[in-house]
Amino acid sequence: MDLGPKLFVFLLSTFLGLEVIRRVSPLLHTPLMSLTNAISAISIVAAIQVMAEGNTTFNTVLCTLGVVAATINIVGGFWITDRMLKMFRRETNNRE
Amino acid sequence: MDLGPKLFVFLLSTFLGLEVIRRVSPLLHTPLMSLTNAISAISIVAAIQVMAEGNTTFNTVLCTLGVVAATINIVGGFWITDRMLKMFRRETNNRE
Amino acid sequence: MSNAALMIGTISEIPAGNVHEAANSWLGIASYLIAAALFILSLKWLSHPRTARRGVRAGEIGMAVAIVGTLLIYQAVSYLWILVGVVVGSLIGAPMAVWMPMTAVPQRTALSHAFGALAAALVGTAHYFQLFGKESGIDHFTMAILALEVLLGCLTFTGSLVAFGKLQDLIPSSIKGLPHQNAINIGLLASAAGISVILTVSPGHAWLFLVLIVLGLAFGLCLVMPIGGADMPTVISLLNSYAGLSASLMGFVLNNYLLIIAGALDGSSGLILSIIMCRAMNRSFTNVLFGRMDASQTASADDVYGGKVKSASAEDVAMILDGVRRVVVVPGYGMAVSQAQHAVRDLFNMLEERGTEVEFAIHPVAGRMPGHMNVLLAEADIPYDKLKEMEEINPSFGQTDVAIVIGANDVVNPLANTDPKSPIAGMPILNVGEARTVVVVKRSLSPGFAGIPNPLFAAENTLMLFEDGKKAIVDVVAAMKEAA
Amino acid sequence: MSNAALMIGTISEIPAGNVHEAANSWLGIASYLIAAALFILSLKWLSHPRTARRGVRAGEIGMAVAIVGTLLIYQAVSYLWILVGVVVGSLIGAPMAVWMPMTAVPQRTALSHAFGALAAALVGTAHYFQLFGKESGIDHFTMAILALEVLLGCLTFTGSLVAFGKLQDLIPSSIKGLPHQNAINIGLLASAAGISVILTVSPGHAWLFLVLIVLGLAFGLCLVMPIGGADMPTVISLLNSYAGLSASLMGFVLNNYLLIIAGALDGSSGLILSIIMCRAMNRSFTNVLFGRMDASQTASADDVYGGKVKSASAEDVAMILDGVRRVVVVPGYGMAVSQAQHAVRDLFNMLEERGTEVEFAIHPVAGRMPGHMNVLLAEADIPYDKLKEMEEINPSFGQTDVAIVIGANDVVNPLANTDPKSPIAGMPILNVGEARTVVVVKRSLSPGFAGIPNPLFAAENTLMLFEDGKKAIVDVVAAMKEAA
Ligand SMILES: NC(=O)c1ccc[n+]([C@@H]2O[C@H](COP(=O)([O-])OP(=O)(O)OC[C@H]3O[C@@H](n4cnc5c(N)ncnc54)[C@H](OP(=O)(O)O)[C@@H]3O)[C@@H](O)[C@H]2O)c1
Ligand SMILES: NC(=O)c1ccc[n+]([C@@H]2O[C@H](COP(=O)([O-])OP(=O)(O)OC[C@H]3O[C@@H](n4cnc5c(N)ncnc54)[C@H](OP(=O)(O)O)[C@@H]3O)[C@@H](O)[C@H]2O)c1
Repeated sequence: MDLGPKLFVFLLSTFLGLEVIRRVSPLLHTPLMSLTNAISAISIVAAIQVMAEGNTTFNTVLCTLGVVAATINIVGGFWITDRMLKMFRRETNNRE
Repeated sequence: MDLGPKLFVFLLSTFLGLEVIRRVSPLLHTPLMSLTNAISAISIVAAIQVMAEGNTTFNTVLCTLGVVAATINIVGGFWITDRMLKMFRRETNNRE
Repeated sequence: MSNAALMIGTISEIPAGNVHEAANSWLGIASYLIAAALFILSLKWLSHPRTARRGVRAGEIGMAVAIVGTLLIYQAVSYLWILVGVVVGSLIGAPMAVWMPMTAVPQRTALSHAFGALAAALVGTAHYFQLFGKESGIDHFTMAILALEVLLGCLTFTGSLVAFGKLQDLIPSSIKGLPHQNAINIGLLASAAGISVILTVSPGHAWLFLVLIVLGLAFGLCLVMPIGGADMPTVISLLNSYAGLSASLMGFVLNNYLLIIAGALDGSSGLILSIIMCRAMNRSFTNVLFGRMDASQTASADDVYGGKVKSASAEDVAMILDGVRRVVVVPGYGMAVSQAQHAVRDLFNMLEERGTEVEFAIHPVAGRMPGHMNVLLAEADIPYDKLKEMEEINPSFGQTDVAIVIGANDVVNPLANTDPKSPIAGMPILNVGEARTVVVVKRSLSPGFAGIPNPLFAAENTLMLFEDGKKAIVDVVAAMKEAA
Repeated sequence: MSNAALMIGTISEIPAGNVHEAANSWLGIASYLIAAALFILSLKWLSHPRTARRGVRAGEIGMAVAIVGTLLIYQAVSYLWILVGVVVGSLIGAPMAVWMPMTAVPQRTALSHAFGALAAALVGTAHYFQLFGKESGIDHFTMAILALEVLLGCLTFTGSLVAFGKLQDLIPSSIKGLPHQNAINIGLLASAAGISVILTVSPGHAWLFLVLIVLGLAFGLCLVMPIGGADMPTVISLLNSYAGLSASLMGFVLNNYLLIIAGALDGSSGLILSIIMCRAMNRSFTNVLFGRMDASQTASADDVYGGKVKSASAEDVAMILDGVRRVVVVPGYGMAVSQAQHAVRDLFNMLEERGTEVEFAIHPVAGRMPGHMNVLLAEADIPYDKLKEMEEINPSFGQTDVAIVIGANDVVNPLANTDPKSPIAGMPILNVGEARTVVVVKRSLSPGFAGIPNPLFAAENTLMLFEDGKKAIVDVVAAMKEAA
């Protein structure tokens, strides 16, 4: 299992996450939620990795479904975050 | 060597250090220097670990010297940082 | 494995070990390091509107690097099925992103948590059955983490679906769960814990694993069903945190450091947002999850309003707004419901043209998710430097001629300060009462989420404009144009 | 090894592997995790004066946990010798901490970097000779990292010693290094790199390792010797960064994650501080390390000062200060040299008693290390909310009656804005000239570090008080008392 390094990585990432996200302006809390949502779709990597473990039909089906679900979040998450952020402007006169 | 986990830990710690230290008020930059100096004396741990590798005279002497040098920084670093910080007060009337 | 030559160290005792070592090949390390750095930068850049879009780019590139790296490492994998998965996922995800109206963002977030959790649960399950029955089986420690991972994934899946249903009004808010709900929840949790322990001791009982999945799914339903619609954002954030934790645990099981990092980042984000929300409402986690709001102890609506409420027409309001120096707009949930943001923008433009200073007062929990009002107003092209946080704008209500409250209620209820027995006692509020005149736009005197009357509506300097939010503002703007 | 039972995984291919695995026993993981978390909290809490002392406590506890944990893991070690080392180290370190005057803090920091680097170099060397000649020898990758680690340790050691010598005036500032210094440096660096490569390929050449040490020591000397005294703080910060990196590399070699983390924290701290300093001086790293300040192109002192400098006595200054509304004190390197901070405090008290508002304007690179002025003024009991950063106080000089500049020169030199050819061109400065009256306390018209004349001293509204900093302020206070 080699637990030590993993715990260190977990500890550091959690600290880093808390530190970075505390600084996010409340203005952007909604885009923040959808961006972290997109990043958490990193489980697509896990799906690919487990799919490589063996090629029983059961495994392939479950992992493919996993890829589908994760992809929905990747595509949807990044896209809608960008859509939201595009709307934030400091000055008024850009559109209209 | 198991490089992967170490590089992750190094990457995360560096990011975390940059993030945390950027927030330190310029008021406290001098204590910051002496505190990080004390923390870097963590090489005392390395000295103990290498001392445990073998008990040739050469090894013992070098590692003991390492312990001496690191201890100077631990004792000196934390102590003088605290001495400095004790002096920072918001209100005037505490002493005199 | 064709990549054996690339490996630099052995770290796994899992039978399918070779597969997992690949993540520690040079290629794996390099691509995962780059992806991790990009994810961190992505969140860092998101902290300010000026750099936020660069943050999204960084996240996208990070994800691409991670996926391509993974595909190159695990060449044994069936590229065909992955392609199928990606195509199907994109076909579902893209329309959701493009056509989703901004007012539906809370629901969308809940739904995508459900997808994320589903992915985690599916992969965990697949991994269990992959190892199950193999030569050396699963070691106890891995099994314990795997059980926790799948449990979290399953409960987050159903919990998020319920949250989605409630926000989308597919599940009526009146459903408050079963009788003895708390006892049932404890029972479910205890059984799940017991089964996890048994599985840890003897990982071979595959049927127990299936029972665990069912229990997780049921627990998610039971946990979220009784929670009121307005508490959903907090719950969603907590579920986000669980989903992140579950991805992190999967990283422990699969020896995949990128999963650990991305999951932990996600987990801490969810945690912080729910803490911010709870603090802004002056409530505790337990209160959100298990408490029910109880309005019985507060004054009745008749006592508060009886004969003291003054109502006004759109024309009256247009007259009041004529020639004033400073106006503050306070949006709330009602603005989102009535989609009034574009009308508000017209009002803003008209006032600014006439030399009136206009600012927006954004309460941290106005609306149905943190930052909800900001997104809606940004959608309507209001410049973001006009959107002021509560602490910043509260001292300035004293110098404000007119405060216009559009569909907000609890966030401007002075009982929070004056009545220690009210369910919102101690919640910091926007002090709109200090403005010279207050105009409140809502459809009736019915209460907000907290279910209590609002003395602001009966105050000396308050005028009520009883109307749907959007229509009210459109009418006011029309009346102002006419008068001009 | 008695701890074998505690271990949970094998990670090392180094022959002395058993020793290093111990760091990954449960005990090792737990104590190192706690220590790492405490170090992070320590730096976090240091960010604000209110929590800073808690930060020191956290760091101390973290260090204690790390040491005790290590001693328990490596029971094979000779406790006696470690005890001897700790006692000797404490006997040297404690007096240095207790009796070191605050004005000597820059020197102390340089000296302790030397000790830190020495420890790293010694341990790296010991580890090399420990592995050298063992059955399977040292693998190439470890050797490469070890060579870099020892090289960094050695150059930081001698470099820090030189910095100490220059700041303590043991090494005259006039020493500017050898002729062809840059060529020599490049030669040294190239040889060191070459030897490292040879060692990496065949780690067995112990004598080459010794040559590497010598080259590292020489390189440190050559690198820092030519750098002027006032650039030392930047150099010290860079050396701090190197020392941290070297500790981190040692962690790679020894499979010790706590070393990696603490070293990286230290390294990023040094990096950030040197970037801040360079930015505040509008100079680049290369310019600090290899450039020499060249004052030839700027106006001569005679042109600038000729007949225009007005000097004043302490009594004059006391009179000017009588009954004014707002005074800003601008301390610089001269205040540290003359130890004037306590006299300044008396002046501060006297002015405050008379109802004058007094604030301090702190330039980021005033003095000889970042934050130097803050520590001195805090020592003299000036409340820290009176110490204002440059950006904060600059707009208020227009509303200031008297600005008192005590031993500062470059940080108030308007040439930075007006003369693009001056060596300080573009450096942001304190705009003291905007105050109604400026009083400058220094001993002569001699220039500051940058070696250029200062038109401020010849300005219409400037009065020079030529005197040692401390004596001048004491005299002014005495004159004020007399007049009262
Ligand atoms: N934002 C978050 O993150 C978050 C998280 C958790 C909990 N909450 C809770 O949500 C609440 C938010 O407060 P809030 O002041 O924004 O909303 P609120 O207190 O829930 O009140 C919303 C008001 O909008 C009015 N409204 C509804 N539809 C309308 C329409 N079509 N046109 C005009 N008005 C309409 C309603 O009155 P009528 O029916 O009379 O029109 C209602 O009084 C707080 O209690 C908060 O604790 C928020
Ligand atoms: N703080 C940092 O981190 C840092 C880092 C790198 C470089 N530097 C450099 O250091 C310089 C700092 O600027 P600064 O304005 O503080 O100092 P400065 O420009 O070096 O000038 C110091 C002045 O103090 C006067 N002085 C010396 N001894 C004195 C005494 N006993 N009593 C009264 N006055 C005395 C000197 O004039 P007399 O000889 O006429 O008395 C001199 O003009 C800048 O050039 C900066 O770039 C600072």
